[in-house]
Amino acid sequence: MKKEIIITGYGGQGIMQAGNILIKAAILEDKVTTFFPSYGAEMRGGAANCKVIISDEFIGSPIVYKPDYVLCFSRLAFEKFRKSLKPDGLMFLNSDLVKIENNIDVLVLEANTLSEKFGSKIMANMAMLGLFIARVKLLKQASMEEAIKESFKHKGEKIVNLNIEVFRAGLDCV
Amino acid sequence: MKFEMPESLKKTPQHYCPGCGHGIIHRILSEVIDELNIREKIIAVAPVGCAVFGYLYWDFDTCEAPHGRPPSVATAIKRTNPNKVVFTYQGDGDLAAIGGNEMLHTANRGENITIFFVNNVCYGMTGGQMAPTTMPNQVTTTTTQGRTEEDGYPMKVCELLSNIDYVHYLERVAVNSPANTLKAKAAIKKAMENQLNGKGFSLVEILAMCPTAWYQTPVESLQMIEDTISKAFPLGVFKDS
Amino acid sequence: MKKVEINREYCKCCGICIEVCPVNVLSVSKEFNTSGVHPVELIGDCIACGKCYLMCPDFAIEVKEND
Amino acid sequence: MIKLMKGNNALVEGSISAGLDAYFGYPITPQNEITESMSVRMREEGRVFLQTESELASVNMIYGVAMTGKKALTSSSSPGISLMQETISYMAGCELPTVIVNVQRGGPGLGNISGAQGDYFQAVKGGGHGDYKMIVLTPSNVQEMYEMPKKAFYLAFKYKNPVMILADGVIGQMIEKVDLNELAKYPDEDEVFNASDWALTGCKNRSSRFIRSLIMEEGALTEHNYKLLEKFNKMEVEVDFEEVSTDDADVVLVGYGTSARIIYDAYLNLRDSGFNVGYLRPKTVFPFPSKRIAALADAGKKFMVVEMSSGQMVEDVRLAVLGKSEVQFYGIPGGGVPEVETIISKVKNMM
Repeated sequence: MKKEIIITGYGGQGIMQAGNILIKAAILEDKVTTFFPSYGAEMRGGAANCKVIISDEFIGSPIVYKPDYVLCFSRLAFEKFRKSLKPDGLMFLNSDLVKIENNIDVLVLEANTLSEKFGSKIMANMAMLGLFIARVKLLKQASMEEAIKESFKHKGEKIVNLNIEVFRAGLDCV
Repeated sequence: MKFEMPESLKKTPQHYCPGCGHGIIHRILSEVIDELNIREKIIAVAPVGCAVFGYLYWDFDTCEAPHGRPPSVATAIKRTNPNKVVFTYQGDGDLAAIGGNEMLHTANRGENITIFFVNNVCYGMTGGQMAPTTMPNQVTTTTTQGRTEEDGYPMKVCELLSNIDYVHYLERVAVNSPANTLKAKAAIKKAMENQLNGKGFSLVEILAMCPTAWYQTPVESLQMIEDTISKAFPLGVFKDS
Repeated sequence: MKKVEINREYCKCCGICIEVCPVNVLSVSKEFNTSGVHPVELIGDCIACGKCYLMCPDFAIEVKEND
Repeated sequence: MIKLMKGNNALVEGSISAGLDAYFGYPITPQNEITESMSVRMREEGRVFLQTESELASVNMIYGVAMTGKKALTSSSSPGISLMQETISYMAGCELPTVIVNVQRGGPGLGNISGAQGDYFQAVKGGGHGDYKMIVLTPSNVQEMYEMPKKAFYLAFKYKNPVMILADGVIGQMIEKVDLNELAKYPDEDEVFNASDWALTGCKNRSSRFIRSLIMEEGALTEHNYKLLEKFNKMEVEVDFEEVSTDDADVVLVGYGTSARIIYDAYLNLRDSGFNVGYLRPKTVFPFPSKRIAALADAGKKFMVVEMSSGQMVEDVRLAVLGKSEVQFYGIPGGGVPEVETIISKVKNMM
């Protein structure tokens, strides 16, 4: 098993955070994993993406050209990555931010709306991770939640729990 | 007063031109090191320029730095060896031209090192080209009609650095007369003591003769400092905080 | 009594010591040293003021007790 | 301790474990995590950290520390490394042990900030002036970013010569698993790291020393160069490379650093499809595994060299092969990354 994932959108949407949570969860399950970020002069607002590979064996190149899955948070990224998706690949779309024609085969989630229900729109990334894991079952819910906990523990228990709640809400959307 | 060669100086003839100021400065610097009994703690940084061969004359640990970089080399030596006494010995090309940035930032960090800046208003080793400190109208091999406004104005390092808060001590001296040489030695001693007392960045600018590149006799060059150069570069203490 | 000692081999005959000597007892010798320089020599009664030592750029002059 | 870590951060931990005394650096992407992390970690450890005014200052600071026999490192990326070349040459001339890390980015000029391998010639052939060589280590994963600083310092002190860790933006920026356990001790490392017979430490109870690279006495510089040459030749024994399935291979894929990871994917894919391909990854590019490559060429194997450049290391492969076998090249310069599928189709064409 080797799955290649691209998470993409704008800086500030938690793109890198979402990728980091995936690799942390992967390590908890003793998988081999790599994370490669786009990096640039822009810290916020510019296009950003990260490439995550989760595998049972040694990973060669950490760079992903033909992803199995794309988690997409912007129109620009949607146009760019829909073409590179593997034939049997899946795209997950934050439909609060990207409106698409009905006939395209993608999984959509109004992730910002969902996040706002919990009091903040900056947890759309957690909602999308929930949807992704529920659909693909690449990693276990428990290890994802452990990874979320690890990632937010410096911000306190309240924030950890809130993120886990949004993640679970995303899970329930499949 | 003792008028005998200091222990920190090797007993050897030296390569400088007749009447060159370096020999005098080498000697008074060595006398200070003997008087402060710090010879075994010295790590000196020589520049690129006539004084690159400092190690031939100084009997203490010495290294060479690339052109302009002695302040960086000295910063690193002092930071990793705070118990050593670290000084750089630099000319005007080295310190004020190619090494201007290192000079500014080393001063701005208030590094606890000492810089001896030998200003002879020209590039001596390469044959007498214009330096940042070259006098207006001075003839050099690259200002054959004399230095003009287009070539810039003499750079006053002490005045420039005196605006930096973290600088502890700045003095300009000369070695063109017995009295001035004694003042120069006192300034060198004070700058070294500052380092020993952890006071931070000290720089002594020493106006020195370069008869060869000034197209003068050694005796005329003493007078040139008196009449012209020390007018453009006034002697005195610029900072002592 | 202290007086000037000149290292003839180190001397480059720049003339600075002659210039600064207050009692004019230093002069250029007629002989050559091995570098072909006419070294400075003492020609009168030195008062051991040390000015020549202070200004000699060539480590060639010391003022020492005469033995 | 197993951790997920960026290559740049792993290099910091590896340097600290290796006993780094002082770090000096100037910000440049894609290696900023090194300078940032050093600012925290070196201070925590009570060691020297300084953000400098330029790469010139940084490299001259490690030069200064090395004078006193201590371990100093600077890191930068391509344009910054270009600025350092003069002093690297000085360090080779003065025989000073230092470590320089280049997290390569796209060039020439200001280029871009993507990972690239365009600085191979500069590192291996001597980017500075004069006849000198530098041992060049090429990490290909985050674990090696952790382990190579110690090796770099060991070799630097063993040969009294600058050593470069030639990484790139991909290795520097990627995160993967790293084992941060204590680094293995070299049997003779206490002896190697002991600089008491040459370093400037103040002339107490010994005669004074000087360290210089200006050698003006008649014939002395030639003699010094011959001595250095002899040393550079001795470095040959430090050659290090990784080799997989070359015995029955018709074509051997050759790449270092990030390119090595890309060719590994191509190697696996081609083997799965029944093609006899091998994999060879230099872990040192100076010294270069020329003898091994020559032996493989003698055995009739062809080579496909892959780089993130217009073709630099391939020249060393061709020198080793000396026309005895076919050497093909595929590379993407300017911060581009070679594609596995292209490598596969090019190798198939060689079969």
